[in-house]
Parts: sequence; C-alpha cells; structure tokens
Amino acid sequence: MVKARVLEERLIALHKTGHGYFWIGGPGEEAFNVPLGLLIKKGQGPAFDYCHFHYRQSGTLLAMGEDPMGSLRQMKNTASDPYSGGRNFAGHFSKKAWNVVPVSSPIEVQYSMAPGTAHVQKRHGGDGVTIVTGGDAGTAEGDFATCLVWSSRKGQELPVLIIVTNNRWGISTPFEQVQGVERIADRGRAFGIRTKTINGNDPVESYQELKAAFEYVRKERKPFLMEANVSRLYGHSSASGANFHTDEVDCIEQFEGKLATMGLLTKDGAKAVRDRHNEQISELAKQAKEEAMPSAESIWDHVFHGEPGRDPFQR
Amino acid sequence: MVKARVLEERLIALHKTGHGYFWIGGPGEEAFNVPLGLLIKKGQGPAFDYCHFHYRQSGTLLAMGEDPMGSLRQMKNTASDPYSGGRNFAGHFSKKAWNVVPVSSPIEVQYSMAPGTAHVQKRHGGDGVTIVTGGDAGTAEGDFATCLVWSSRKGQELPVLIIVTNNRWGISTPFEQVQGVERIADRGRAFGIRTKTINGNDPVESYQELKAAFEYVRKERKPFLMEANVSRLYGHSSASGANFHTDEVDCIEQFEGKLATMGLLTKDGAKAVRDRHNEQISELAKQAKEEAMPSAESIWDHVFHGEPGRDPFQR
Amino acid sequence: MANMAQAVRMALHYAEAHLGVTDIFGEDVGPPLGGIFTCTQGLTTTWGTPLDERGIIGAAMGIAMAGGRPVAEIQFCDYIYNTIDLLKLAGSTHWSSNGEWNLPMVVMTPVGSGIRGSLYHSHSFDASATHLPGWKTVMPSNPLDAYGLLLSACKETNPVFFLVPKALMRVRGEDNIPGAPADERALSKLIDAPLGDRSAWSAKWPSLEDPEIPIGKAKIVREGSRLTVVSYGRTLPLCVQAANALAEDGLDAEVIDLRTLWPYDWKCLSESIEKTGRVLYVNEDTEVTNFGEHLVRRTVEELFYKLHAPPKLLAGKFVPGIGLADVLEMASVPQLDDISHAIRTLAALEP
Amino acid sequence: MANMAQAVRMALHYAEAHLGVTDIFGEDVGPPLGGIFTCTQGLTTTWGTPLDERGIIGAAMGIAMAGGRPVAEIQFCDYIYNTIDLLKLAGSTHWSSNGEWNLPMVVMTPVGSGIRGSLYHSHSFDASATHLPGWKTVMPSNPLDAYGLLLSACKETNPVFFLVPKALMRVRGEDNIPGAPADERALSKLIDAPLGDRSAWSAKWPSLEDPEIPIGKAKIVREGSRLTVVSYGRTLPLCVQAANALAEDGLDAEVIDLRTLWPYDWKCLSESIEKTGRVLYVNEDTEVTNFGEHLVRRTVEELFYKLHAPPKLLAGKFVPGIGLADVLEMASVPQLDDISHAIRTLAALEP
Ligand SMILES: Cc1ncc(C[n+]2csc(CCOP(=O)(O)OP(=O)(O)O)c2C)c(N)n1
Ligand SMILES: Cc1ncc(C[n+]2csc(CCOP(=O)(O)OP(=O)(O)O)c2C)c(N)n1
Ligand SMILES: [Mg+2]
Ligand SMILES: [Mg+2]
Repeated sequence: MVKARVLEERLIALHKTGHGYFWIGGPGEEAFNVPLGLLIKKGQGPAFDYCHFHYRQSGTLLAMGEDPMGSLRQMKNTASDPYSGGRNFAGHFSKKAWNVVPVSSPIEVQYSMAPGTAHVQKRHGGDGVTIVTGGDAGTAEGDFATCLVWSSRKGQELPVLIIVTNNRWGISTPFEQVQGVERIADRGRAFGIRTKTINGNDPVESYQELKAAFEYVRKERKPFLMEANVSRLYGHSSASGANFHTDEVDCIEQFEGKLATMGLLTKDGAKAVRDRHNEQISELAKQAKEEAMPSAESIWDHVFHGEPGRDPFQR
Repeated sequence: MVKARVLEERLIALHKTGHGYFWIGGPGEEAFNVPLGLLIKKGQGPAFDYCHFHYRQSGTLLAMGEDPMGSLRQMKNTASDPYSGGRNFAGHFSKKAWNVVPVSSPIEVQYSMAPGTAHVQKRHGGDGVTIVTGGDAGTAEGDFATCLVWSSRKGQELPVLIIVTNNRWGISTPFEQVQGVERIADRGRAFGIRTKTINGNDPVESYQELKAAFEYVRKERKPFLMEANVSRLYGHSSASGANFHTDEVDCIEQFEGKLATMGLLTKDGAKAVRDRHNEQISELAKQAKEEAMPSAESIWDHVFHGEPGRDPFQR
Repeated sequence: MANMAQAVRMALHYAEAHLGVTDIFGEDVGPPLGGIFTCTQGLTTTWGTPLDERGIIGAAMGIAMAGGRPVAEIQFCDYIYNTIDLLKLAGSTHWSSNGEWNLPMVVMTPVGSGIRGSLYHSHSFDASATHLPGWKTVMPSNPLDAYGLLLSACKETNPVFFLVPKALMRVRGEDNIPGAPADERALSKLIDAPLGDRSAWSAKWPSLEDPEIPIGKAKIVREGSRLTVVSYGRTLPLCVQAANALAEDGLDAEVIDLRTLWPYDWKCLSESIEKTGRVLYVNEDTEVTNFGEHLVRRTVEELFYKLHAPPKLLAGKFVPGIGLADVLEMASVPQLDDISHAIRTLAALEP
Repeated sequence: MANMAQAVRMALHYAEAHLGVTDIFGEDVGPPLGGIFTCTQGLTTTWGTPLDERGIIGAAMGIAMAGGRPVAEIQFCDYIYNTIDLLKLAGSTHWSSNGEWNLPMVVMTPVGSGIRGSLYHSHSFDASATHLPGWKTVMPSNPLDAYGLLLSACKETNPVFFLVPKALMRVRGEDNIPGAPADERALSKLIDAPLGDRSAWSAKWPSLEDPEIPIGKAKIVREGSRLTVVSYGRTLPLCVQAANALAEDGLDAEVIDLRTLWPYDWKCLSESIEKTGRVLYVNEDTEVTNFGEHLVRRTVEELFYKLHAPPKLLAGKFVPGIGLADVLEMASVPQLDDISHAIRTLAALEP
C-alpha cells in the first residue's frame, strides 16, 4: 500500500515539476486495490485471470509484483515505457504476460469486453476468472448494463468479478447529483447476480470480501458484482490540480493508526517504510528521466500485427 | 381492438399480394395497446403526452383516433403517406399534432430520447408525460439502462412511463436464451423506480394498471416502469412469413369468449363488428392502391428544415 | 453454382473446421434461424446473442484477447453505428500497446441497398470502415470472392471487416467454390436447412478447399483500353454489365473489382489508370467524405500529369436515407443507367 | 481580447439571454466547474449530466422535439463515437418524417490535437461529421468566429455541430467581440469564475451584440495570387503564419478559412482556385476518407482544366492514434514546417 502511494506521489511530483504531461492514478484506493492484486491468479492465457482495469490500478499492479519503473517510464513517455512505448497516459497499464489488457481512456468500455474473455474461460474450464474495474460515474454508460446482461444469461453465466470503485465523484460531479441508485451493487439483483457493497478503505475487510467473491466466481463460474467505497485523495487528475484532499479518508493513515493502537506499528516504523520506498522510487525516477524518447518514424510501428511499420503512401 | 387487428391483417394481405415491400406491426398486442391509446392525453407541445413508440403500435394510434388510411398509404409507400411520404416502412408512425415522434427502425434508441421530452415537460409543469415503448429483447441495449438512469435522478425525477411489451421473442431468439432477468420490471428497482408486470393480453387489467400508472406519473412527476406480457400473433414481420401462430394467446378471441360467457356478446355480434371493419378497411386499401408514388427529385426535399430541396452539387 | 449466402456459410464452415475459428455469433445467428440471410445455418460454433451491438463487438474483442478467433455478425451495418468507439479501440489496441496485444477478429455485416430496405436496411459502411486505422476491409462482389476473402479474413491476425453486399446474397456465381458441387440442387441438398422443423437436420459439408484469395489484391474483371472503372460490391456487376454493353458501341472500358478496400491494390489501379488516362470510381455510400474521394485524391496526387480527363466519382446522393418507394431508391444510389451514362460522359470528356 | 473559451462562454450567455437556448448540458458542464475548458461558467441554463454520451445526445434530441433549444456538450469528441447512430438519426429525422419534425440542436465538442492529449484527447471529428447528412458543421479558428458561429448555430432550426479546436482555447483573438471589453483584465473580472469557492460568484455579462457571421460563408484571411490554401480550426493560423513567412520570399499565397464545413462556401473556394490554379487543403483528421479529399474531388470535378498543378491535401497520418511523446504528435498531424513545405512544393510543381 505504502509503495503504491509513494509511487503515485512521485508521479504527481514529476508532473508538477514539468516531467510528464498528464497524471491520473489511484492514490486513496490502495486499501482495496492492493488486496485485489494479491488475490489475482496471474499468468498468460485463459487458465489465469484476465484483468480489464481502469486508470487507478497502480496498487493492484504493484501488489501483483510489477516493477514501479514501468509507471515512471510511462509518465515520462519514454520509448522504454513497457505499456505503450511512450504513446499513452500514465496509469494506462498493459501486460500480456499477466493477462492485463490495455487500459483505455474511454470510460466503461472494458465492461463490454470483459464478457468476451470470461466466455473463453468458461469454455476452457479451470478456475481462471475475469476481473473488470471502473468507477461509479461510469456505471451510467450502457456498457455497465451490457456486462450485467451478458454475464448472467441462464445456464451461460460467466465467471466475471464485476467491480465498481465508488469514490462518489465523476471529475467535478457528485454521484448523488447524476444518479438515483442508492447502492450501485443493487443493479445486479434483477439479473440474479450475487452482489456486495464494502468499505474499500479497510484493507482487512477488502481482503476478506474479495477472497470470498473470488472463491464464488472461481468455483461457481458465475458473476459477482462488488461495489467498494473508496477515496479520491488527490482529486481527479493533474487537470484538476492533483492536490491532497484532507476531507477524504486516507486509508493508509487510518490503517497505520489502527496498527499503532494495536501496538503493531510505531510512527517511526511507518516513516521508515515510507522513506525506504521513497528512496528507491526517486532513484528509479532519476533513471527514467535519462531515457530516450520514441522516434518520429516509430508512429508507423504496430499499425498492423505481423507487418513492418511503414507509411502506406510511401512518402 | 378488432379494428386494429383487421387493419394489420389487411396490411399483411397487401404484402402477400405484392402490394408493399415489407410488413411489421402489432397484431396480438391490441389488449394492451388499445387501452394505452385511450389513456394518452393527445395534443401538441409539452402540456400533452409525448409518445416514443416502436413499430407495433397501430392499436394505440387507432385508439387515439387515427385514420387507418395512413397505415395503408405507408404500406404502399405513396407520396400521400402522412408519416414519411413513402420513405419509411409500415408501422413507422409520426404525428406532430399528437406528439407522436417518428418511429425509427433502430431498436431502443427511443429510450435514450424519452428523458429529453420528459425533461421539458417537468420544467413546463402541468400533467403532460412521456411514454416510451419497446420490446423485451431490446432491453439488452444500453439505451434501456440510459432511460432508467436519466429518469430517476434524485430530486430531478422525470415524468416518463417506461413500457416494455414482452412477447418473449427477439425475431427468432427466445428471451430466456439471451437474458437472465426473471422480470424485466425488476431492473427499475435499484433506481427507486416504481414497477409492475402485467398481463397485456387482458384489456381490462391493462386498462386498470395503465390508468393507475398514468395517474402516478402525471401527479408525482416521477418515472414508472411497466412490463406487459403480450403475444406475437403473426411472427416478427413479413421477413419471417407473417403467418398466424396458433400457439400464442389471441387476446381478442379470448376477450370475445369472455364477453360471450358473460352474455355480453354473441358470435354473430363479434362477426358483425369484424365484417364492418373489414369492409371499411378494404375500401380504403383499394383507394390507397390508386395513389401516386413520390417523385425522384423529391429525395432532396426536407434534407434541411426551412430550405428548399436541392442537389448541393447543382447537377 | 453457390450463391453468396451459401458461399459465406461454406467459408465459415471451413474456418471453424480448419482455421481455428472458435465463435460465430450475433443476433439470430445461432439455430434454428442461422442468420437473417441463412449465412450461419448448420455450423457448429454459432450462438445467438442478446440484442446489443456494443456487447457483440465488445465480446469479439474479449474473445480475441483471450486467444479465441471470433467472427461477429452485426445483423445489418445500419445498426453498427453505436459501436464505432469500440471499433476504433479494436483498431488502435495493437498500436497503443506498442505491439503487445493484437486482435484477430472478423466483423461481418450486410451492407448497401437493393432489397428495398428503406432507411435502415440500406446503409453502406465503406466510408466509415476505411476511416478506421488498424482495420482491414474486404467487400466481395461474387460468391467465390466472398468465400476466398472470408477465409483470408479468418487467417488474419488483425481486425477485419467483411462487408457483404446484401443485394447479391441470392445471386449465383460463375466460378465454382473449390470442393463444392457445381449443381445447385446437389449443393442445396447438402447445406441448406429445410423449412419448418430443423431440430433433426444437420449440414453435410462437401470437402472444401481454399482458393487463397489474398487480402489486398484487386482483380481486373474486364480488360479495356479507353478508360478504367473501379468499383466493389453491389455496383461491380453493374459496371461490368455497362462496360460489356458499351463495348458493342466500341467503348472499351477496363473494369477493376477492388475487393479489398484497405489496404487496397494501388499497383493494379495505377497501372490501369496510366494505361487509360481516365478513371471512374463507383460505390453506393453517400458521396461526401466518401472512400472513392480518397481514391480520387490518390489518383491526382500521383498520376495528375498522366490523366486525359478528371477522375470521376459516381456514388450515393448525399441524402439522409434511402426511401422505401422504388423511385426514391433508384434516384439515391447508382443504377445501371447512371453507370453507363457516367462511363460515356467520362470517355467523351476533352479539354 | 477574449480567448476562445471566453468567446464560447459569451456566445452561450447571449444565446440563453436572446436566442431562446433552454438547456446547456453535458458532463461537468454545470457549476461549480463550468466545463473542462471553462466554456460554461456562470451561465443560467447549464446542468451536469450522468456520464453517458448516448444519454446526452438522446436528451438533446428529445428536448429539441419538445420545443426546447438544447446545446449539448460532448466533453471531448474522442468520446462521441458511441453515439454515431443517434447522430445519424438526428440528421435523418426531418427527412424521414417528410418534413414534419425538425431538431434545432447544437452539439458542441472540443476537437483536435495540440494539448498533448495522447490517444484519447486528440481526435478530430470533421471527417465523421461531414459524412452525416442532415447536419451542418462549423469549426472556428479564432474567438470572434467562435462567438459569431455559435450564435448562428443557436439560431439554426437544424442540427449543428460546433467543433472547437482545443489547441486554440486559450489563444486570444485580434478582433474584439462586439460589446465585450477589449481589455483582458477587465473582461476576466467580469466573466471568469474565481479559483476556489465559487458559490457566491456570478458573472457580470457585458451587453453583447451579434456580429452575424452566417453559416456557410468562408473568409479570405490572406489575399494572394500564387496559390490557394484552404484550412480550418487549429491548422488555419499555422497556414497564415506560413503564408506570411513565405510572402517575404515572394511566394504570395491566398489563405481561406473555411469556417463552415457543411454546407461549405464553394463559391469562395472556386473563385480563388480559378484565380491561382493551385490549391492546398489542410486539416488534421486522418487522411483516408478525409473531408479534404471531398474538397479535392470537387475541385477536380469542376475545375480540372483550370488547374496548373494537382490539388493537394495535407492531413493527419493514417495511424490509430496520436502518441503522447511530443515527437509522436508532431509526426502525426500537420505542423508549421509541414505546411510551409507543402506550400513551397505545390508552388514549385510544373508538368
Ligand atoms: C466515454 C468517456 N466519456 C468521458 C470521459 C472523460 N472522463 C474521464 S474520467 C471521467 C470521470 C469518471 O468517473 P468515474 O467513472 O466515477 O471514475 P473515477 O475517475 O471517479 O475513478 C470522465 C467523465 C471519458 N474518459 N470517457
Ligand atoms: C439496433 C438494432 N439492432 C438490430 C435490429 C434488427 N431487429 C429488428 S427487430 C429485432 C428484434 C426486436 O425484439 P424486441 O425488442 O423483443 O421487440 P419485438 O420485435 O419482439 O416486439 C431486431 C434484432 C434493429 N432494428 N436495431
Ligand atoms: Mg468516481
Ligand atoms: Mg420481443
């Protein structure tokens, strides 16, 4: 959790000091995203979990064991950026070795794709499942309903863990102002989908509830809809300033406090952890700043799979 | 009801005898569609009801007082077709004087437009409401969810009667095969929308339930979701043969039977009604066959409102 | 000979049997109907989907990501327009992931006019498809090409649009599908589902072969010297018909079937245009921001000084729909007479 | 002088105050934010919508049908592509109802590159918009035109796309908005929302006037004789800059701001092209099935024998996205040097 927070804060710092054009990420969601990452069965192909993530999932990737260097490189849009080669925004992960499909900017489209990977997994057998994540505001898009319809057909239910991280904001718009649903999870009921709304700021509750949900989806091969209430600690993105919001619950501070009162962690102990991560990540950031940008001709690379990159008009 | 049935059967007969290229319509839905028409507050502008219908609504239009000649003309795609001037398929009504917005072929898009007319009505005040109708299969489109989201925002609820006529078919596909919802009406619950599932084959129940729903929407200015179970008596359209299906409940036959046992209608009486309508409508059909087709140059008319029709390239 | 619907069906059988196609799906694609145009009857990997085009394209993308090989059908291209964002995403995924992910998926959809489809069963999709980077687009004008191009599409490792001119669905070809009986009756017995109850029926597939019609190769269907006509889909046979008739008056036109819209066979086109000095492009999509205008642009950009006359485009009128009444449809999209007239006019043009 | 964001804001104020606009809505359009680009701050009929583009376009259609006058915003045109079916329907409703229903609605959306927007904040929409019959499309290149064209759009009784080049949002104009103070500070005091808490703030609108910039009229922004350059939006100022620089080397180019993409001012274009005999079209949408290709087609169709050189198109490269790294964006869409080079080359072309 701390490592993820430190990484995001470094990315924000990089942006604010003119290194990187845009920041968006997941500070405030660590208590949910980290347990999620720990529970994912990572690997390539339908025997493993497919991950259709949105742009706040750094905690999950780190918990899966990802090297933070990738995020720093993407922030600096270097040619070495392992997720997009300097083509896409920060937080837009992609890792085929772990079935992490490319994070895309359009909100909610991942909910229309998730049934596809789950369909292949259902046919393949085993216990691999599909996980799809997104925010609260995005559930207003038709794609969210598509995911509910396609994953709950009688006799053809799909093994997909449908997650909504509810921070009660869509950029500047409060959830209450634009949606009348009390609990987003309730939208699964009419489809006979098992649902749960949890406190995503509590890492213990998150871990336990996610564990139970995963077990159900892996074993029953049926969908589960989980809504996790989380915080948005640095606002929407760099476009809205990316400043710390004291009016939101900080899951790490809260958890550190809890551990302290339980006598399991001291202030200094917590600080030490943070400092260690800070050092490592600022080291990596320094490296990333030195790395090369992609070349102009490279725009033609990977237009088509299996073909050399070239201008179709041979100019 | 009988008049609507007779009209549809005439349209089918016209198609089968080579008069008209395509038929689609509402035979089997009269017990629901006719009461619906009787309860609509017809007129132009936000003080009256807006109707976002699909292509099975002839019974509703006739119950509102529409001249069957219009349908016959559209079937023959004559220039005199009052709904589209010979441009659109049968059953694609449009009548601005009664706020009947153009029926369009794309499934479910009317559910995305309905909140717009209802929004204006809410602001306008009075008791005018918006009615939107569509089928069961179409609820899989995101537009159905859009209608639920937009009409149920807290404090901004919209006066819209959301109707789904459930005939348990989408062309050749059984509802059970492609959707896991038990009752489509339940999809409104998570949004705090009042819902009801009724027997649309019973004209009395339909009238009473629709009346109650209309009263709620008119007075409370809030949405109501009604699911009506209906029959598809002549299959999907002329593309699937348009033959009578004996395995579906015929609401008219059933109701005539009921009236008979109650001693309110004799076989001859029923036959007389049918014969009368048959005569009138076959008379009108004869006329329609004589009327002129649109002209080639007319394709340029009404591309833009307020401008004469012309080829932009002046050829 | 087979018609296009049968050719598509046989290609899909070949693809599931020999090319690893795992899912053929869409609205009413599964049994009993086997598709609005019977293209998916008797196959083994077909299934019917919810009435949700976004779900269909999204599922295809997901299936491709998970190692499947989907062929997704949109019932009519008229109903694909709520998925353009997903199609853009499918076309950009390989590029945005810097080559990590690729989507081997085929989207099959009937296009164009000719069945009195009125406003919503007459749309063309070639302009929209060719504006989507990362996609390949093929559009056959006869059953053999439909069969061969669909096999090539199923062998592709990139997203491919397979656009089927619905007006030609029932037209029989002149060339035989390799491995299929040439006799109509015999073929029908084997692969056409019976009317009525089909629960007991199963197709008896002939042992088919792959004619290897590559994506990206056009075909000169009529050699000529006076001018070049380039078309595809519904209007191609009309161009041939017009050219044959005009040849009797000594107007000898070369007719090229583009077959692949992107990436298209510029070598074939440019050589022909250099030879004739005149070119007419014919398609039925609406004429503003039309793919034929791209071909005109390419032509003047590279061959301007070799042209004897301006390159011409004959396409659909820029109106919001195709009307149901016959005369409206005829006046909206190119018909035989329009094509003959356009060829004559272009041939006669002098500075 | 006002920048484009302020010009749009003032136009929307004028439109709700004097032109009967009833609803200005979209994602984050209402208070407190007043739009991602501040274009809707301090207005009275604004409201924020659910995150649902289909709902936004559908609502606009419904509001227009019920006698309202909506201005709907799609936050970035990159996110409009799941609504193309609804946009087609909006464009065909008047025609399909044989003239009975018309939809007076404006869809406003930021377009194009120039803010390092990466794959999904850099799309262009002009090719897609101009392929939709029944719509008018305007795209300003300076604040005064943005103001005037938006007023004209709000007076229209047909659907209109108002495409805002996001790269120019913060650029100040040379011409004053009639009625607005020319002094930046003074204007900002009146209409810019303060940072932080805005609950108490309300805009003090100057008494604005309508410059009456009609839809359908292009503008010659630089007279010249050697060749004609036609552009719009982000690339227009670059074309002027390039032309001014080249003029010093004696290459005197005429530059036309198309301003309205459909229906466009062919009279203005053709007169200029007849005069110069050479034309370069510049836009930043991807170059295959691009609106500039329509203009090239029109040019050769009607002016072929008057041309001294082939009409040229300089547009965005046909790649699936615009990359985040600066060099990727520069290499993907026309920049100043590309335009200067294209003008030079075209001027030098001889048979
Ligand atoms: C289809 C689409 N529409 C609009 C946007 C612009 N946008 C980016 S993030 C965002 C808000 C998303 O809110 P939510 O779904 O709650 O996720 P959160 O950012 O709060 O985690 C919007 C409107 C987009 N990226 N995609
Ligand atoms: C968006 C869209 N997709 C597909 C079609 C083709 N189509 C026409 S009717 C229909 C089935 C509709 O079923 P349902 O919604 O249950 O209405 P019903 O016809 O049964 O009354 C389909 C798939 C269409 N018209 N529009
Ligand atoms: Mg949120
Ligand atoms: Mg149905």
